[in-house]
Amino acid sequence: MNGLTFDIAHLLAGSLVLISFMMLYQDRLFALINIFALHAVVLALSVAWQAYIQDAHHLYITAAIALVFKAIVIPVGLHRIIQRLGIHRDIETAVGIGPTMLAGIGLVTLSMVLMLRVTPEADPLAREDLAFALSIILLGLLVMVTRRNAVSQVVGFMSLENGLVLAATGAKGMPLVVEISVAFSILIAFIVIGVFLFRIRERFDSVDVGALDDYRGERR
Amino acid sequence: MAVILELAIQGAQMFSVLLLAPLLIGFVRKVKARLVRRQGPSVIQPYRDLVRLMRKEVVLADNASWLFRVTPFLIFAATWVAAALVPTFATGLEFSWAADLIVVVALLGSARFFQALAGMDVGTSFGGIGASREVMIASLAEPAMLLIVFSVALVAGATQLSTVAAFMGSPEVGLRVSLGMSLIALVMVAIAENARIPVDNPATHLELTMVHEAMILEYSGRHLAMIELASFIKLLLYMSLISCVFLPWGLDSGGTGPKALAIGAATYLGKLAMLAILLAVFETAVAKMRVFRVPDFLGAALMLALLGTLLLFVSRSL
Amino acid sequence: MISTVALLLCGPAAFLATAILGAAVSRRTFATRLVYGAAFVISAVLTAIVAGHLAGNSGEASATLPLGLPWTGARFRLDGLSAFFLLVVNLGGAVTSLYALGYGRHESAPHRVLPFYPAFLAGMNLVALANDAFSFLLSWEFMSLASWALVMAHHRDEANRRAGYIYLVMASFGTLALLLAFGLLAGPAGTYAFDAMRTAHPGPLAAGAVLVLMLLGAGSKAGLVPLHAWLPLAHPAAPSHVSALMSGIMTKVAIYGFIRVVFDLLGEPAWWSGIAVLLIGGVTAVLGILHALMEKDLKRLLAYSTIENIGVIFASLGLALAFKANAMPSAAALAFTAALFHVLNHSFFKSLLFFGAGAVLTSTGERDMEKLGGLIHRLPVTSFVFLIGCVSISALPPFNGFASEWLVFQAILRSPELPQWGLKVIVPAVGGMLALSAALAAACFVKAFGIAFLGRARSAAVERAHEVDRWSLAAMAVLAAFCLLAGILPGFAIDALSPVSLSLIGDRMPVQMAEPWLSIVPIAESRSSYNGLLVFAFIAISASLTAFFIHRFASHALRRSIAWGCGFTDAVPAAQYTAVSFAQPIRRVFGGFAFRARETVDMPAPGSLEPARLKVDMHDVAWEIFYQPITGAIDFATERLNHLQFLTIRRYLTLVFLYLVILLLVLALWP
Amino acid sequence: MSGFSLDAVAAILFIPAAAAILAALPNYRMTAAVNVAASLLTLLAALSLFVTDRPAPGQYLLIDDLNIVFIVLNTFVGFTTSVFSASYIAHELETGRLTAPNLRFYHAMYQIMMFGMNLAFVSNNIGLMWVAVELATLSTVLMVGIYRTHEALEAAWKYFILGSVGIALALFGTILVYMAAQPVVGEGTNAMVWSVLIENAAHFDPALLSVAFIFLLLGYGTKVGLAPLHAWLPDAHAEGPTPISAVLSGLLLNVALYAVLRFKLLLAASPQAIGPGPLMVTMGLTSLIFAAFMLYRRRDIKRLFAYSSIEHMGIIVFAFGMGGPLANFAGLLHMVMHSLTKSAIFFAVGHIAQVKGTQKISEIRGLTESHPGLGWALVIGVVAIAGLPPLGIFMSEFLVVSSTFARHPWLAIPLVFGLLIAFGALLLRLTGLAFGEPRGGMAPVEASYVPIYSHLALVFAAGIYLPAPLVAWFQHVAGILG
Repeated sequence: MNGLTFDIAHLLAGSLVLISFMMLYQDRLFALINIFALHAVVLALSVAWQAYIQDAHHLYITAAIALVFKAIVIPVGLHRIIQRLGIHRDIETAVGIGPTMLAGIGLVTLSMVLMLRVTPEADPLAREDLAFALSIILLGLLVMVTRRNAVSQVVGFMSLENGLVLAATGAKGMPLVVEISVAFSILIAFIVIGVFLFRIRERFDSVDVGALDDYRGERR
Repeated sequence: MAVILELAIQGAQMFSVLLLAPLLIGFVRKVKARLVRRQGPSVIQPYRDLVRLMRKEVVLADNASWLFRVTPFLIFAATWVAAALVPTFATGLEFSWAADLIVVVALLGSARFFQALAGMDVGTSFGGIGASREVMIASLAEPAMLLIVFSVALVAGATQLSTVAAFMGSPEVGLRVSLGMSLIALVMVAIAENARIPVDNPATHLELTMVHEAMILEYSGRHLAMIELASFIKLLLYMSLISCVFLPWGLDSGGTGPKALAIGAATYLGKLAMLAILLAVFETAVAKMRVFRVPDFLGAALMLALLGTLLLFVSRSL
Repeated sequence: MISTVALLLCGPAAFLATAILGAAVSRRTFATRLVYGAAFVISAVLTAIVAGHLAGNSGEASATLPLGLPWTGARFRLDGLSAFFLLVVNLGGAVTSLYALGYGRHESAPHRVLPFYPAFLAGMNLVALANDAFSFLLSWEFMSLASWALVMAHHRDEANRRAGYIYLVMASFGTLALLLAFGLLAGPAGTYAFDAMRTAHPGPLAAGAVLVLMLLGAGSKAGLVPLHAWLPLAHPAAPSHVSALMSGIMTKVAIYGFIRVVFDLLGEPAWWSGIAVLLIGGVTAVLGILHALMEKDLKRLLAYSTIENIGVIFASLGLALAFKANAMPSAAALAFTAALFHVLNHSFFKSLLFFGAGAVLTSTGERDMEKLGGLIHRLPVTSFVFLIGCVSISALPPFNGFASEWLVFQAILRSPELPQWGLKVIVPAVGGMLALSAALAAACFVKAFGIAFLGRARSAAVERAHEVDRWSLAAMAVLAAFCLLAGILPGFAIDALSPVSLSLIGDRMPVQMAEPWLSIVPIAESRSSYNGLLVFAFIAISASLTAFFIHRFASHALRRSIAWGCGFTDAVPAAQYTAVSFAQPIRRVFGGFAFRARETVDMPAPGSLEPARLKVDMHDVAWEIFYQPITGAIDFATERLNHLQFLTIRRYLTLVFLYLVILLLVLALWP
Repeated sequence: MSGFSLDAVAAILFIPAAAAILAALPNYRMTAAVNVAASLLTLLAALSLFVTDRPAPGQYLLIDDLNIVFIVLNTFVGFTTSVFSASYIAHELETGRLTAPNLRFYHAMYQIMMFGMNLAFVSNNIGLMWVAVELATLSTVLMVGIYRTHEALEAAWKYFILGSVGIALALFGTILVYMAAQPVVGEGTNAMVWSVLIENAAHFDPALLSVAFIFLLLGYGTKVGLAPLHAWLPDAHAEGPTPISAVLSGLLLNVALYAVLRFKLLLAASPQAIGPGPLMVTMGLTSLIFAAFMLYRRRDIKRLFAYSSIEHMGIIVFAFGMGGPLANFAGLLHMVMHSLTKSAIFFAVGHIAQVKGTQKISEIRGLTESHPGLGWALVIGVVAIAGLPPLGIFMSEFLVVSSTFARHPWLAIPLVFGLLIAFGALLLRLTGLAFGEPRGGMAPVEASYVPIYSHLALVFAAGIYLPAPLVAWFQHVAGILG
């Protein structure tokens, strides 16, 4: 493969990591959702690019799924939910922005170190891809654990899934089964979450997980 | 023939013990009286007392059980058998191998066991006082006694009294610190066991201070006589024990004819007299101690005995 | 020879069948007689078989069943040791069943006793027969389980539930210790058959570890201080005949386990191993009997005195170890035989005493001695046999307790020949402890008999008491007879034990039945000898002769009158000495260090009318030192960890996240 | 012949799938019966795997010694549980906690879950296995939330969130394994076929495999319920319907465990990669000791036994982490015994909770007095789960502890410590529940004793006698597990 294709793939993957970082320091819900939409768009691009260079046409479907669901449907849906449930707009974070960013940097380095131990026989693209994917996943988890607000946690989770998709598409010739199952699982995930949010709406006035947690199985 | 003789000697020993015991007590009392410038009762007064008691009727408490009536005879028999097993003027008696020193101690223990029970049978608080104090004293005196037995047995390599006496008579014993300690311990134990001053006052009848007397408070008549006689025998037993273990000279080693027997008897009486005088002097010299000082007294005995046992290994390089 | 083992294996099978039958019909009226009758027959038959084997000295027999661990199979073996303990178990089982034929009828919840009683017996039989680690532990724990169920029989009582809980926890602690010990013996390859372990000798370190683990495992079952905490709770909680089994028999099974591993499987002991066992035994004996002295609950008193006797046995075993380690087989044989003989004797008189306690319980409904008294008038036979039990356990001649303790002392007197200074010095000291415990035991049982059976009735329950049924009396009489026989004819037992010590020690005591006048001579006649028969005869003859002569020639007049009460004519029964006040002098002497006992008297000011009060506070030191810290630590840990149940989802996610990051870091730093 | 047995495999998969559709049909009265019948058929199909010879491993399906153990166990417990749940659900319907539509949904989900689990076992394709595990998980999520109560929803939500994070991690691990395999075995489905992977594992990139294993261990470990990934487990057990608690503890945990084992084999085959043993031993001990302490302060009876499941999963993972013929044998045995015992306990607990009308431990007393059948079942069950003889778990714990102490004494000490702590807690609660003055509802219960006592009987039998073929089979599998 020539340098350009590689660089483009590299660029896209790297920008995904960058966008994950941007998520880390958002303190407004809508902004967060928009960033996530951007994340999804870039993901779609990189998947499409992979489809092109591996000329594996089924990957275009994945790209499309990413674009349609993650970049459009879900952000819109989340906007709706926020308006309908009247969740106040700003996110209270569990850990301050600064430490979070530092942790994020640490995580990225960690994933780099891990992946660079992989023997170079594995093709470089895969290695870089994996390194980025791993850091995106870890950053997504970081978002989930540093945000108190349910919506932002959901967003974090989805960015994590994006990392998965990136990794999966980076893996050359990985059977279609997997992508579909990814989308499939995310779909189910959203149905269920939707169902739950709906039920929860019936019973509580917010989807703040904190409020959900005030009953924790056993009262002390 | 020889067997007959042996049996005769054995019997002679048993009955001499029986006969000597009251005399010894009378002698001790006499000496004590003289020491405090009293005339004192005659030496044979104990015999008179015993005979009188035997003749008297028994007054039995209403709820006294059969145990109460059997006990005196048990106590007497146990003590007597024990005494019969201790060489007095002759060793190697016919039945001496039937039991060793440990058994002697244990026999006295069973006598005490039943005496304490009898004390509790009637259900007055005096019996309780006596019994509980008696077992407390015994619980310290018996281990001390056994440790003494240990040290002696470790020296002599046997618990068989005849063997022990024979060994202690032999020159190879030498002079040993540990044996001295054991002797002192033995004396202390003997004082406690025989309810003598300073542990207990055989003459008192003030309920709160008495131990041995409190247990037998309800006894009368022949029962009392048996118990008294048993306690007399016990004193004799301890004295002959001391003399045969620590002053084993002149003992007839058995089957060496009447001359040796005579010598043995004579020396034996001499030793008894000496010990009796010592006891009397000691008793007049010291005062009775409080009941709860007794544990310290006996604890000292216990320690001495243990020390004696342990010192053995130092004194002779085993 | 297979047949013997097969025959003996039929025993547990029959017991289990009885158990199932008992479970089926437990609510019928005839169930009690059925189950106990069957148990009696089975145990009797087994006793006969084992006795025959032991008397015939017919060597070893073994069998393997395709059960248990697949590649080992359930192996069973009958040798001298197991035969002896089987004798103890089944003899005890037979007598207990006989007793229970009468006693069991008073059981309030038979359906909670009948199924487990035979199972318990089966378990004990199997332990003695097992010949591989798995079958051994399985039977061992099964035994614990069955006895636990029996302890829980009267489960509505909070105290019993607590007792059962502590009991089973301690039991499984012991089992885990044994499990580790067997793990060491079996090695990584997992050769769990005893025969294999016998041949493979572990290194000194491993051997030491095994010894310690055995002291923990078997000791917790037998009741060694400080692992005894459960025993005085659990033994009394069970119905009395089960208490007798647990105290008189089950503790012996624990001792069997100890002997089997330490003397048989472990090979040559190290000389210091003797010291450990000796010291623990001595301390156990003294503390156990001191606790017993402080008790006023009859059954708990008996349970504590069991601890004392276990201590004596272990001390004697320690002595045997020390001698064995120093290649003094004759002395080792003496100590070992003494231990086994005491095992037998204790099983006799402890069962007898628990039966007596059970009889008192049924006839008065009281276990608290402070409410008893004067029973000798109400229960003549029971009190007589109970007295015999008391005399025997107090180690007084001519009964059996004395015979075995005498042997122990004789063994102690061999100590100067030991080369190590440590042993030279420690053995006599332990001897002193044993002497002390013997004397205290006498005191303890003077108290037990004196308070419960003598004096005047302290409660109305006693007035209504009446003698118990024939079955119970028969069982107690049999045991009393055994106590006397074993006391005056110890030679029989000693000779019967010779094959055991031959197989485990390699030497035996000299033949006793050859001695003139049936006296026993452990080493040489010039050294020491004891003739219980003659002593008994002398005492009996002289006592009766004296009595005869005095009644014949002196007076036999007798008059009843009131007791002397310092001029007070009718002292209330409450004025008698109580169990607590009886123990007071001894508490004054030993309580200070044994129980940290403190007496506080508050005297009212002169003229004020309120009574003076004496307050005694005592501490169970072992409990406070060893158990409370553990429970406290567990409580602390659970309190802290419990917060993890109440976190928010986000925090749980954080946990996952951190765990992931940590693992990844580990991987990143992996060489 | 092989064709037939392939049909057997197909049956194992399709019967539940079909039954799920049937159960979803409007007429709810039938559903319970359908459920039982389908489970029975599945069990028979699974049993037929013994008599027939196995199909050659295909790209998607595989039957080997390892998973046949799991399949048979799975279908058996699935069947008994369906029997139990028939009577349980009937009672729920009477008390009105559930409605007819709920019932249809419940039974459909039950069968889907069975389908998912069976698929996970028979799949020869790590991707397919992943899908199946997730399918099973999600279906249980829905059933946990079925009561729609505040607590149930909260539990389900917790389960769902943690579960889906687990999903993600496991998927990433799977992808990594593919990436590691792809250079060696070439692109395409082959690089996900387990039987192919295990052959070439030696040549895979060790670093990749190591990272992959960590993700898989955490991902599937979340479903195994290893501390500290366990958080969903107690609440899901406590708030869901009891049959589901039984299936969760008895089966779903095994499914996840099975996945972990497969990947452990893969990693063990590649020498330079990080050793799976130490990781699993650590996680096992952590879970064991942690759960042991957590047992003490439980007030909800189902949560109590949920924690004991965590504890036992810890023991099993520890055993497999130790490795070696003895420990692996013990691990397998322990897993089977735990499934049987724990589900039996949950059966009993379900009836108890129904008759007493509460799950609060403090309000249940003296069961052996008020309901002997259930009470003694509970006693036997707890005695078994606490590892006392003569029941099966004793044998496995015997092997684990003794062999561990002989090999690594310092690992055996914490193990024994944890066991003892847990034992104390379980016995403490049992004493309260089964003994003492009876308290709570006294109404006679129409319990289905057959499932309970059949499980306990099996456990008892295994405790004293393991049939030779079973032993040989276990030993072979233990050999495979290395």
